[in-house]
Amino acid sequence: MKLVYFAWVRERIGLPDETVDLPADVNTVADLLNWLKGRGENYGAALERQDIIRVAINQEHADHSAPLPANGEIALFPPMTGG
Amino acid sequence: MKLVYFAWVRERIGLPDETVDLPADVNTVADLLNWLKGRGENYGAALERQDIIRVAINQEHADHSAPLPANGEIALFPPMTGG
Amino acid sequence: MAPTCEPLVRVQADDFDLATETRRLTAGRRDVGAVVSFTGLCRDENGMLEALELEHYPGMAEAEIARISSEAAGRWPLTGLTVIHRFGKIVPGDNIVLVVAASSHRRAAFEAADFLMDFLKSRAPFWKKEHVRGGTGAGWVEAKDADLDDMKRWER
Amino acid sequence: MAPTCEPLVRVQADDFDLATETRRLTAGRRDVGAVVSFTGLCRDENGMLEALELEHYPGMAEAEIARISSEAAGRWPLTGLTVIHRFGKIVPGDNIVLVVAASSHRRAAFEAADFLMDFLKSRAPFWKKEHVRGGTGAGWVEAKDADLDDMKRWER
Repeated sequence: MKLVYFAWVRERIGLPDETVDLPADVNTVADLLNWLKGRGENYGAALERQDIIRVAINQEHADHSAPLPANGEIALFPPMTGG
Repeated sequence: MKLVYFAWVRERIGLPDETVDLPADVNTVADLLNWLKGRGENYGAALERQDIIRVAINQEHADHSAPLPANGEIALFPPMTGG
Repeated sequence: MAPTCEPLVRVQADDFDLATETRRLTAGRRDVGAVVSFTGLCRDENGMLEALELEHYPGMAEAEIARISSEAAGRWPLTGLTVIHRFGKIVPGDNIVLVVAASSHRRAAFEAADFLMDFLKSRAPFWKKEHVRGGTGAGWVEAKDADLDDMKRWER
Repeated sequence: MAPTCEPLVRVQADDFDLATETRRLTAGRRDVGAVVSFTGLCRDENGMLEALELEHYPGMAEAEIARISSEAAGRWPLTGLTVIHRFGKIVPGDNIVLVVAASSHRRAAFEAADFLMDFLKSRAPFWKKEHVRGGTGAGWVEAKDADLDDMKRWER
Protein backbone atom coordinates (compact mmCIF):
# COMPACT_ATOMS: atom_id res chain seq x y z
CA MET A 1 0.00 0.00 0.00
CA LYS A 2 1.32 3.48 -0.83
CA LEU A 3 1.13 5.97 2.02
CA VAL A 4 1.55 9.73 1.46
CA TYR A 5 1.93 12.38 4.14
CA PHE A 6 1.41 16.15 4.12
CA ALA A 7 2.21 19.23 6.23
CA TRP A 8 3.19 18.50 9.83
CA VAL A 9 2.32 14.81 9.48
CA ARG A 10 4.97 14.63 6.75
CA GLU A 11 7.46 16.69 8.77
CA ARG A 12 7.05 14.62 11.95
CA ILE A 13 7.23 11.26 10.21
CA GLY A 14 10.18 12.55 8.17
CA LEU A 15 9.02 11.08 4.86
CA PRO A 16 6.77 12.42 2.06
CA ASP A 17 5.62 8.90 1.15
CA GLU A 18 6.43 5.22 1.56
CA THR A 19 5.16 1.83 0.45
CA VAL A 20 4.28 -0.64 3.19
CA ASP A 21 3.08 -4.24 3.49
CA LEU A 22 0.14 -4.25 5.88
CA PRO A 23 -0.52 -7.13 8.31
CA ALA A 24 -3.69 -9.10 7.57
CA ASP A 25 -5.52 -7.68 10.62
CA VAL A 26 -5.19 -4.05 9.44
CA ASN A 27 -8.53 -3.59 7.71
CA THR A 28 -9.72 -0.03 8.40
CA VAL A 29 -8.24 3.46 8.46
CA ALA A 30 -8.27 3.34 12.28
CA ASP A 31 -6.37 0.01 12.22
CA LEU A 32 -3.79 1.61 9.92
CA LEU A 33 -3.29 4.61 12.22
CA ASN A 34 -2.84 2.35 15.27
CA TRP A 35 -0.40 0.09 13.41
CA LEU A 36 1.66 3.07 12.17
CA LYS A 37 1.96 4.49 15.69
CA GLY A 38 3.77 1.31 16.72
CA ARG A 39 6.44 1.80 14.05
CA GLY A 40 8.49 4.40 15.92
CA GLU A 41 8.62 7.64 17.86
CA ASN A 42 8.32 9.75 14.69
CA TYR A 43 5.02 8.04 13.83
CA GLY A 44 3.86 8.39 17.43
CA ALA A 45 4.54 12.16 17.34
CA ALA A 46 2.81 12.59 13.97
CA LEU A 47 -0.30 10.64 14.93
CA GLU A 48 -0.50 11.59 18.63
CA ARG A 49 -3.81 13.45 18.21
CA GLN A 50 -5.21 10.59 16.16
CA ASP A 51 -8.77 11.97 16.12
CA ILE A 52 -7.84 15.09 14.17
CA ILE A 53 -5.83 13.27 11.46
CA ARG A 54 -7.60 13.51 8.10
CA VAL A 55 -7.46 10.66 5.63
CA ALA A 56 -7.95 10.32 1.90
CA ILE A 57 -8.26 6.98 0.11
CA ASN A 58 -7.32 7.25 -3.56
CA GLN A 59 -7.65 11.05 -3.34
CA GLU A 60 -11.13 11.11 -1.76
CA HIS A 61 -11.86 12.08 1.86
CA ALA A 62 -12.56 9.04 4.08
CA ASP A 63 -13.64 8.45 7.69
CA HIS A 64 -11.49 6.60 10.21
CA SER A 65 -14.03 3.77 10.05
CA ALA A 66 -13.61 3.34 6.28
CA PRO A 67 -12.28 -0.03 5.07
CA LEU A 68 -8.89 0.04 3.34
CA PRO A 69 -8.85 -0.78 -0.38
CA ALA A 70 -6.96 -3.80 -1.72
CA ASN A 71 -4.41 -1.40 -3.14
CA GLY A 72 -4.02 2.26 -3.94
CA GLU A 73 -2.91 5.41 -2.15
CA ILE A 74 -3.74 6.36 1.44
CA ALA A 75 -2.97 9.97 2.42
CA LEU A 76 -2.67 11.21 6.02
CA PHE A 77 -2.70 14.93 6.79
CA PRO A 78 -3.76 17.61 9.31
CA PRO A 79 -7.05 19.53 9.00
CA MET A 80 -6.84 21.62 5.84
CA THR A 81 -6.13 25.37 5.88
CA GLY A 82 -6.47 26.40 2.25
CA GLY A 83 -8.74 28.99 0.73
CA MET B 1 -42.23 74.34 -4.24
CA LYS B 2 -40.14 72.60 -6.90
CA LEU B 3 -41.55 69.30 -8.13
CA VAL B 4 -39.45 66.80 -10.15
CA TYR B 5 -40.71 63.70 -11.92
CA PHE B 6 -38.97 60.55 -13.17
CA ALA B 7 -39.59 57.57 -15.46
CA TRP B 8 -43.25 56.94 -16.33
CA VAL B 9 -44.44 59.57 -13.84
CA ARG B 10 -42.45 62.13 -15.87
CA GLU B 11 -43.68 60.72 -19.19
CA ARG B 12 -47.36 60.72 -18.20
CA ILE B 13 -47.31 64.19 -16.67
CA GLY B 14 -45.33 65.41 -19.67
CA LEU B 15 -42.88 67.51 -17.69
CA PRO B 16 -39.50 66.75 -16.05
CA ASP B 17 -40.10 69.39 -13.36
CA GLU B 18 -42.17 72.44 -12.44
CA THR B 19 -42.51 75.00 -9.67
CA VAL B 20 -45.90 75.30 -8.02
CA ASP B 21 -47.60 77.43 -5.35
CA LEU B 22 -49.30 75.06 -2.96
CA PRO B 23 -52.65 75.93 -1.27
CA ALA B 24 -52.45 76.38 2.48
CA ASP B 25 -54.27 73.10 3.19
CA VAL B 26 -51.67 70.94 1.37
CA ASN B 27 -49.48 69.88 4.28
CA THR B 28 -48.36 66.30 3.65
CA VAL B 29 -47.10 64.21 0.75
CA ALA B 30 -50.57 62.58 0.51
CA ASP B 31 -52.20 66.04 0.32
CA LEU B 32 -49.80 66.96 -2.49
CA LEU B 33 -50.61 63.81 -4.50
CA ASN B 34 -54.36 64.41 -4.14
CA TRP B 35 -54.02 68.05 -5.09
CA LEU B 36 -51.90 67.21 -8.17
CA LYS B 37 -54.46 64.66 -9.40
CA GLY B 38 -57.00 67.48 -9.68
CA ARG B 39 -54.76 69.46 -12.00
CA GLY B 40 -55.55 67.52 -15.18
CA GLU B 41 -55.87 64.17 -16.92
CA ASN B 42 -52.10 63.83 -17.33
CA TYR B 43 -51.64 64.09 -13.54
CA GLY B 44 -54.53 61.68 -13.01
CA ALA B 45 -52.89 59.11 -15.31
CA ALA B 46 -49.48 59.52 -13.68
CA LEU B 47 -50.77 59.22 -10.12
CA GLU B 48 -53.60 56.73 -10.70
CA ARG B 49 -51.97 54.02 -8.58
CA GLN B 50 -51.21 56.54 -5.85
CA ASP B 51 -50.10 53.92 -3.30
CA ILE B 52 -47.11 52.79 -5.39
CA ILE B 53 -45.79 56.32 -6.09
CA ARG B 54 -42.45 56.84 -4.33
CA VAL B 55 -41.53 60.22 -2.95
CA ALA B 56 -38.30 61.97 -2.02
CA ILE B 57 -38.12 65.22 -0.08
CA ASN B 58 -34.88 67.08 -0.70
CA GLN B 59 -33.38 63.89 -2.15
CA GLU B 60 -34.28 61.60 0.75
CA HIS B 61 -36.96 58.90 0.65
CA ALA B 62 -40.17 59.95 2.44
CA ASP B 63 -43.49 58.30 3.37
CA HIS B 64 -46.83 59.55 2.07
CA SER B 65 -47.60 60.70 5.61
CA ALA B 66 -44.50 62.93 5.76
CA PRO B 67 -45.08 66.69 6.22
CA LEU B 68 -43.95 68.89 3.34
CA PRO B 69 -41.01 71.21 4.01
CA ALA B 70 -41.40 75.00 3.82
CA ASN B 71 -39.44 74.89 0.61
CA GLY B 72 -37.20 72.57 -1.35
CA GLU B 73 -37.54 69.82 -3.91
CA ILE B 74 -40.19 67.09 -3.92
CA ALA B 75 -39.60 64.19 -6.33
CA LEU B 76 -42.28 61.75 -7.48
CA PHE B 77 -41.34 58.51 -9.22
CA PRO B 78 -42.25 54.82 -9.70
CA PRO B 79 -40.68 52.01 -7.64
CA MET B 80 -36.99 51.88 -8.48
CA THR B 81 -35.47 49.28 -10.81
CA GLY B 82 -31.73 49.97 -10.66
CA GLY B 83 -28.95 47.63 -9.68
CA MET C 1 -21.54 52.39 14.16
CA ALA C 2 -18.96 54.71 12.61
CA PRO C 3 -18.02 53.64 9.08
CA THR C 4 -14.89 51.44 9.00
CA CYS C 5 -13.72 52.90 5.68
CA GLU C 6 -14.47 55.82 3.34
CA PRO C 7 -16.65 54.37 0.56
CA LEU C 8 -16.07 55.51 -3.02
CA VAL C 9 -19.34 56.15 -4.90
CA ARG C 10 -19.65 57.01 -8.57
CA VAL C 11 -22.69 57.49 -10.82
CA GLN C 12 -21.55 57.75 -14.43
CA ALA C 13 -22.44 57.14 -18.08
CA ASP C 14 -19.03 55.61 -18.81
CA ASP C 15 -18.11 51.99 -18.33
CA PHE C 16 -15.98 50.91 -15.35
CA ASP C 17 -13.00 48.57 -15.09
CA LEU C 18 -13.17 45.77 -12.52
CA ALA C 19 -9.38 45.29 -12.39
CA THR C 20 -8.72 48.99 -11.78
CA GLU C 21 -11.32 49.21 -9.03
CA THR C 22 -10.09 46.06 -7.31
CA ARG C 23 -6.47 47.24 -7.46
CA ARG C 24 -7.51 50.52 -5.87
CA LEU C 25 -8.63 48.60 -2.75
CA THR C 26 -5.63 46.26 -2.50
CA ALA C 27 -2.50 47.89 -3.97
CA GLY C 28 0.29 48.41 -1.45
CA ARG C 29 -1.73 46.96 1.45
CA ARG C 30 -1.04 43.96 3.67
CA ASP C 31 -4.28 44.00 5.68
CA VAL C 32 -6.75 42.91 2.99
CA GLY C 33 -7.60 39.21 3.12
CA ALA C 34 -10.74 39.11 1.01
CA VAL C 35 -12.17 41.06 -1.93
CA VAL C 36 -15.68 40.34 -3.17
CA SER C 37 -16.88 41.98 -6.37
CA PHE C 38 -20.35 41.99 -7.86
CA THR C 39 -20.79 43.01 -11.49
CA GLY C 40 -24.33 43.44 -12.80
CA LEU C 41 -24.65 43.20 -16.59
CA CYS C 42 -27.39 43.97 -19.09
CA ARG C 43 -28.99 40.64 -19.94
CA ASP C 44 -31.20 39.85 -22.92
CA GLU C 45 -33.88 37.53 -21.57
CA ASN C 46 -35.65 36.55 -24.78
CA GLY C 47 -33.40 37.66 -27.64
CA MET C 48 -35.50 40.78 -28.27
CA LEU C 49 -33.70 43.42 -26.19
CA GLU C 50 -31.86 46.06 -28.17
CA ALA C 51 -30.79 48.17 -25.19
CA LEU C 52 -31.68 49.29 -21.71
CA GLU C 53 -32.04 52.99 -21.01
CA LEU C 54 -31.23 53.83 -17.41
CA GLU C 55 -32.77 57.02 -16.06
CA HIS C 56 -31.57 58.33 -12.71
CA TYR C 57 -32.18 61.17 -10.28
CA PRO C 58 -28.94 63.19 -10.40
CA GLY C 59 -27.81 64.20 -6.94
CA MET C 60 -30.10 61.85 -5.07
CA ALA C 61 -28.61 58.78 -6.81
CA GLU C 62 -25.15 59.62 -5.48
CA ALA C 63 -26.51 60.63 -2.05
CA GLU C 64 -28.61 57.50 -1.60
CA ILE C 65 -25.79 55.14 -2.66
CA ALA C 66 -23.48 57.00 -0.27
CA ARG C 67 -25.99 56.49 2.57
CA ILE C 68 -26.28 52.75 1.83
CA SER C 69 -22.49 52.43 1.52
CA SER C 70 -21.89 54.17 4.84
CA GLU C 71 -24.37 51.86 6.52
CA ALA C 72 -22.53 48.83 5.11
CA ALA C 73 -19.18 50.24 6.25
CA GLY C 74 -20.69 50.62 9.73
CA ARG C 75 -22.19 47.14 9.89
CA TRP C 76 -19.13 45.20 8.65
CA PRO C 77 -15.40 45.75 9.26
CA LEU C 78 -14.35 46.77 5.75
CA THR C 79 -10.97 47.99 4.54
CA GLY C 80 -12.52 49.42 1.37
CA LEU C 81 -15.81 49.72 -0.50
CA THR C 82 -16.50 50.98 -4.03
CA VAL C 83 -19.90 51.30 -5.72
CA ILE C 84 -20.30 52.43 -9.34
CA HIS C 85 -23.69 52.66 -11.08
CA ARG C 86 -24.03 53.59 -14.74
CA PHE C 87 -26.86 55.49 -16.42
CA GLY C 88 -27.83 56.06 -20.06
CA LYS C 89 -28.11 53.52 -22.89
CA ILE C 90 -26.63 50.10 -22.16
CA VAL C 91 -26.63 47.17 -24.60
CA PRO C 92 -26.83 43.45 -23.70
CA GLY C 93 -23.50 42.18 -22.39
CA ASP C 94 -22.45 45.58 -21.08
CA ASN C 95 -21.88 46.47 -17.43
CA ILE C 96 -24.52 48.25 -15.33
CA VAL C 97 -23.31 48.20 -11.74
CA LEU C 98 -20.20 47.31 -9.74
CA VAL C 99 -19.75 46.71 -6.02
CA VAL C 100 -16.31 45.87 -4.61
CA ALA C 101 -16.00 45.16 -0.89
CA ALA C 102 -12.63 44.47 0.78
CA SER C 103 -12.05 43.24 4.30
CA SER C 104 -9.66 41.26 6.45
CA HIS C 105 -12.27 38.51 6.60
CA ARG C 106 -14.23 36.82 3.84
CA ARG C 107 -17.66 36.78 5.51
CA ALA C 108 -17.66 40.58 5.98
CA ALA C 109 -16.74 41.13 2.33
CA PHE C 110 -19.44 38.72 1.07
CA GLU C 111 -22.18 40.11 3.30
CA ALA C 112 -21.40 43.76 2.60
CA ALA C 113 -21.48 43.24 -1.19
CA ASP C 114 -24.71 41.23 -0.97
CA PHE C 115 -26.32 43.90 1.27
CA LEU C 116 -25.26 46.69 -1.10
CA MET C 117 -26.86 45.01 -4.10
CA ASP C 118 -30.16 44.35 -2.28
CA PHE C 119 -30.39 47.99 -1.19
CA LEU C 120 -29.31 49.40 -4.56
CA LYS C 121 -32.07 47.40 -6.27
CA SER C 122 -34.82 48.78 -4.06
CA ARG C 123 -33.63 52.19 -2.86
CA ALA C 124 -31.28 53.77 -5.41
CA PRO C 125 -33.25 56.13 -7.71
CA PHE C 126 -32.68 54.44 -11.09
CA TRP C 127 -35.31 53.24 -13.58
CA LYS C 128 -34.80 50.85 -16.49
CA LYS C 129 -36.59 51.20 -19.81
CA GLU C 130 -36.35 48.35 -22.32
CA HIS C 131 -35.90 49.15 -25.99
CA VAL C 132 -37.03 46.20 -28.09
CA ARG C 133 -35.36 45.07 -31.32
CA GLY C 134 -36.76 46.55 -34.53
CA GLY C 135 -37.93 49.68 -32.76
CA THR C 136 -41.37 48.21 -32.01
CA GLY C 137 -41.56 49.88 -28.66
CA ALA C 138 -40.11 50.59 -25.27
CA GLY C 139 -41.42 49.80 -21.82
CA TRP C 140 -40.46 50.48 -18.24
CA VAL C 141 -39.21 47.49 -16.26
CA GLU C 142 -41.52 46.73 -13.31
CA ALA C 143 -40.12 46.49 -9.81
CA LYS C 144 -40.10 42.96 -8.37
CA ASP C 145 -41.54 42.03 -5.00
CA ALA C 146 -38.64 39.58 -4.68
CA ASP C 147 -36.23 42.52 -4.57
CA LEU C 148 -38.10 44.04 -1.63
CA ASP C 149 -38.03 40.65 0.11
CA ASP C 150 -34.26 40.44 -0.46
CA MET C 151 -33.85 43.80 1.27
CA LYS C 152 -35.86 42.62 4.28
CA ARG C 153 -33.26 39.88 4.90
CA TRP C 154 -31.07 42.58 6.45
CA GLU C 155 -33.53 43.89 9.04
CA ARG C 156 -32.39 43.61 12.63
CA MET D 1 -28.83 17.74 -10.08
CA ALA D 2 -26.78 17.79 -13.29
CA PRO D 3 -24.24 20.63 -13.36
CA THR D 4 -25.55 23.77 -15.12
CA CYS D 5 -22.11 24.64 -16.53
CA GLU D 6 -18.66 23.12 -16.97
CA PRO D 7 -16.51 24.53 -14.14
CA LEU D 8 -12.91 25.51 -14.85
CA VAL D 9 -10.52 24.42 -12.07
CA ARG D 10 -6.83 25.29 -11.88
CA VAL D 11 -4.22 24.60 -9.18
CA GLN D 12 -1.06 26.52 -9.98
CA ALA D 13 2.03 28.26 -8.60
CA ASP D 14 1.53 31.29 -10.87
CA ASP D 15 -0.63 34.29 -10.08
CA PHE D 16 -4.03 34.71 -11.75
CA ASP D 17 -5.69 37.71 -13.36
CA LEU D 18 -9.18 38.65 -12.18
CA ALA D 19 -10.03 40.63 -15.32
CA THR D 20 -9.03 37.77 -17.65
CA GLU D 21 -11.00 35.20 -15.67
CA THR D 22 -14.10 37.42 -15.50
CA ARG D 23 -13.95 38.17 -19.23
CA ARG D 24 -13.77 34.44 -19.95
CA LEU D 25 -17.23 34.02 -18.35
CA THR D 26 -18.89 37.06 -19.97
CA ALA D 27 -17.30 37.83 -23.36
CA GLY D 28 -19.69 37.52 -26.30
CA ARG D 29 -22.62 36.45 -24.12
CA ARG D 30 -26.01 38.08 -23.57
CA ASP D 31 -27.33 35.71 -20.89
CA VAL D 32 -25.08 36.68 -17.95
CA GLY D 33 -26.71 39.11 -15.54
CA ALA D 34 -24.44 38.75 -12.51
CA VAL D 35 -20.79 37.93 -11.87
CA VAL D 36 -19.52 37.52 -8.32
CA SER D 37 -15.81 37.15 -7.71
CA PHE D 38 -14.00 36.29 -4.52
CA THR D 39 -10.28 36.96 -4.26
CA GLY D 40 -8.44 35.66 -1.20
CA LEU D 41 -5.16 37.42 -0.45
CA CYS D 42 -2.22 36.75 1.85
CA ARG D 43 -2.73 39.02 4.84
CA ASP D 44 -0.14 40.02 7.42
CA GLU D 45 -1.99 40.03 10.73
CA ASN D 46 0.67 41.47 13.03
CA GLY D 47 3.37 42.90 10.78
CA MET D 48 5.59 39.84 11.29
CA LEU D 49 4.67 37.65 8.33
CA GLU D 50 7.36 37.29 5.69
CA ALA D 51 5.51 34.78 3.52
CA LEU D 52 3.02 31.94 3.49
CA GLU D 53 4.08 28.60 2.08
CA LEU D 54 1.15 26.69 0.65
CA GLU D 55 1.55 22.92 0.46
CA HIS D 56 -0.98 20.92 -1.50
CA TYR D 57 -1.80 17.33 -2.45
CA PRO D 58 -1.26 17.25 -6.23
CA GLY D 59 -4.02 15.41 -7.99
CA MET D 60 -6.41 15.36 -5.06
CA ALA D 61 -6.42 19.19 -4.85
CA GLU D 62 -7.71 19.46 -8.43
CA ALA D 63 -10.11 16.53 -7.99
CA GLU D 64 -11.61 17.82 -4.74
CA ILE D 65 -12.08 21.37 -6.08
CA ALA D 66 -13.70 19.87 -9.19
CA ARG D 67 -16.10 17.87 -6.98
CA ILE D 68 -17.06 20.98 -4.96
CA SER D 69 -17.44 23.04 -8.17
CA SER D 70 -19.69 20.44 -9.78
CA GLU D 71 -21.87 20.38 -6.69
CA ALA D 72 -22.21 24.17 -6.82
CA ALA D 73 -23.06 24.05 -10.52
CA GLY D 74 -25.77 21.51 -9.68
CA ARG D 75 -27.23 23.48 -6.79
CA TRP D 76 -27.39 26.87 -8.51
CA PRO D 77 -28.20 27.83 -12.12
CA LEU D 78 -24.78 29.08 -13.22
CA THR D 79 -23.64 30.17 -16.66
CA GLY D 80 -19.98 29.82 -15.65
CA LEU D 81 -17.73 28.97 -12.70
CA THR D 82 -13.96 29.30 -12.33
CA VAL D 83 -11.86 28.32 -9.31
CA ILE D 84 -8.10 28.90 -9.14
CA HIS D 85 -5.99 28.02 -6.09
CA ARG D 86 -2.29 28.81 -5.88
CA PHE D 87 0.43 26.87 -4.07
CA GLY D 88 4.04 27.64 -3.15
CA LYS D 89 5.47 30.76 -1.50
CA ILE D 90 3.10 33.75 -1.32
CA VAL D 91 3.98 37.12 0.23
CA PRO D 92 1.54 39.50 2.00
CA GLY D 93 -0.62 41.36 -0.50
CA ASP D 94 -0.43 38.58 -3.10
CA ASN D 95 -3.35 36.49 -4.32
CA ILE D 96 -4.05 33.00 -2.96
CA VAL D 97 -7.43 31.94 -4.34
CA LEU D 98 -10.00 33.09 -6.87
CA VAL D 99 -13.63 32.07 -7.34
CA VAL D 100 -15.72 33.61 -10.14
CA ALA D 101 -19.38 32.61 -10.43
CA ALA D 102 -21.62 33.87 -13.24
CA SER D 103 -25.38 33.49 -13.52
CA SER D 104 -28.47 35.12 -14.94
CA HIS D 105 -29.47 36.03 -11.39
CA ARG D 106 -27.52 37.72 -8.64
CA ARG D 107 -28.56 35.49 -5.74
CA ALA D 108 -27.28 32.33 -7.49
CA ALA D 109 -23.92 33.96 -8.23
CA PHE D 110 -23.50 35.20 -4.64
CA GLU D 111 -24.51 31.92 -3.02
CA ALA D 112 -22.38 29.75 -5.31
CA ALA D 113 -19.23 31.83 -4.67
CA ASP D 114 -19.88 31.87 -0.91
CA PHE D 115 -20.46 28.07 -0.88
CA LEU D 116 -17.28 27.45 -2.87
CA MET D 117 -15.14 29.41 -0.42
CA ASP D 118 -16.59 27.66 2.64
CA PHE D 119 -15.92 24.24 1.11
CA LEU D 120 -12.46 25.14 -0.19
CA LYS D 121 -11.45 26.25 3.31
CA SER D 122 -12.43 22.98 4.94
CA ARG D 123 -12.15 20.31 2.22
CA ALA D 124 -9.51 21.27 -0.35
CA PRO D 125 -6.16 19.63 0.55
CA PHE D 126 -3.99 22.70 1.11
CA TRP D 127 -1.97 23.61 4.19
CA LYS D 128 -0.50 27.00 5.08
CA LYS D 129 2.85 27.45 6.82
CA GLU D 130 3.78 30.90 8.11
CA HIS D 131 7.34 32.14 7.69
CA VAL D 132 8.04 34.88 10.21
CA ARG D 133 10.18 37.95 9.53
CA GLY D 134 13.86 37.64 10.43
CA GLY D 135 13.86 33.90 9.90
CA THR D 136 12.96 33.19 13.54
CA GLY D 137 10.76 30.29 12.63
CA ALA D 138 7.90 28.84 10.72
CA GLY D 139 4.65 27.33 11.91
CA TRP D 140 1.65 25.59 10.42
CA VAL D 141 -1.59 27.56 10.50
CA GLU D 142 -4.22 25.82 12.62
CA ALA D 143 -7.64 25.05 11.16
CA LYS D 144 -10.45 27.12 12.62
CA ASP D 145 -13.67 25.68 14.01
CA ALA D 146 -15.43 28.73 12.52
CA ASP D 147 -14.58 27.45 9.03
CA LEU D 148 -16.24 24.12 9.77
CA ASP D 149 -19.29 26.01 11.08
CA ASP D 150 -19.39 28.06 7.87
CA MET D 151 -19.50 24.87 5.85
CA LYS D 152 -22.41 23.54 7.90
CA ARG D 153 -24.53 26.51 6.76
CA TRP D 154 -25.00 24.68 3.46
CA GLU D 155 -26.37 21.39 4.82
CA ARG D 156 -29.83 20.50 3.60
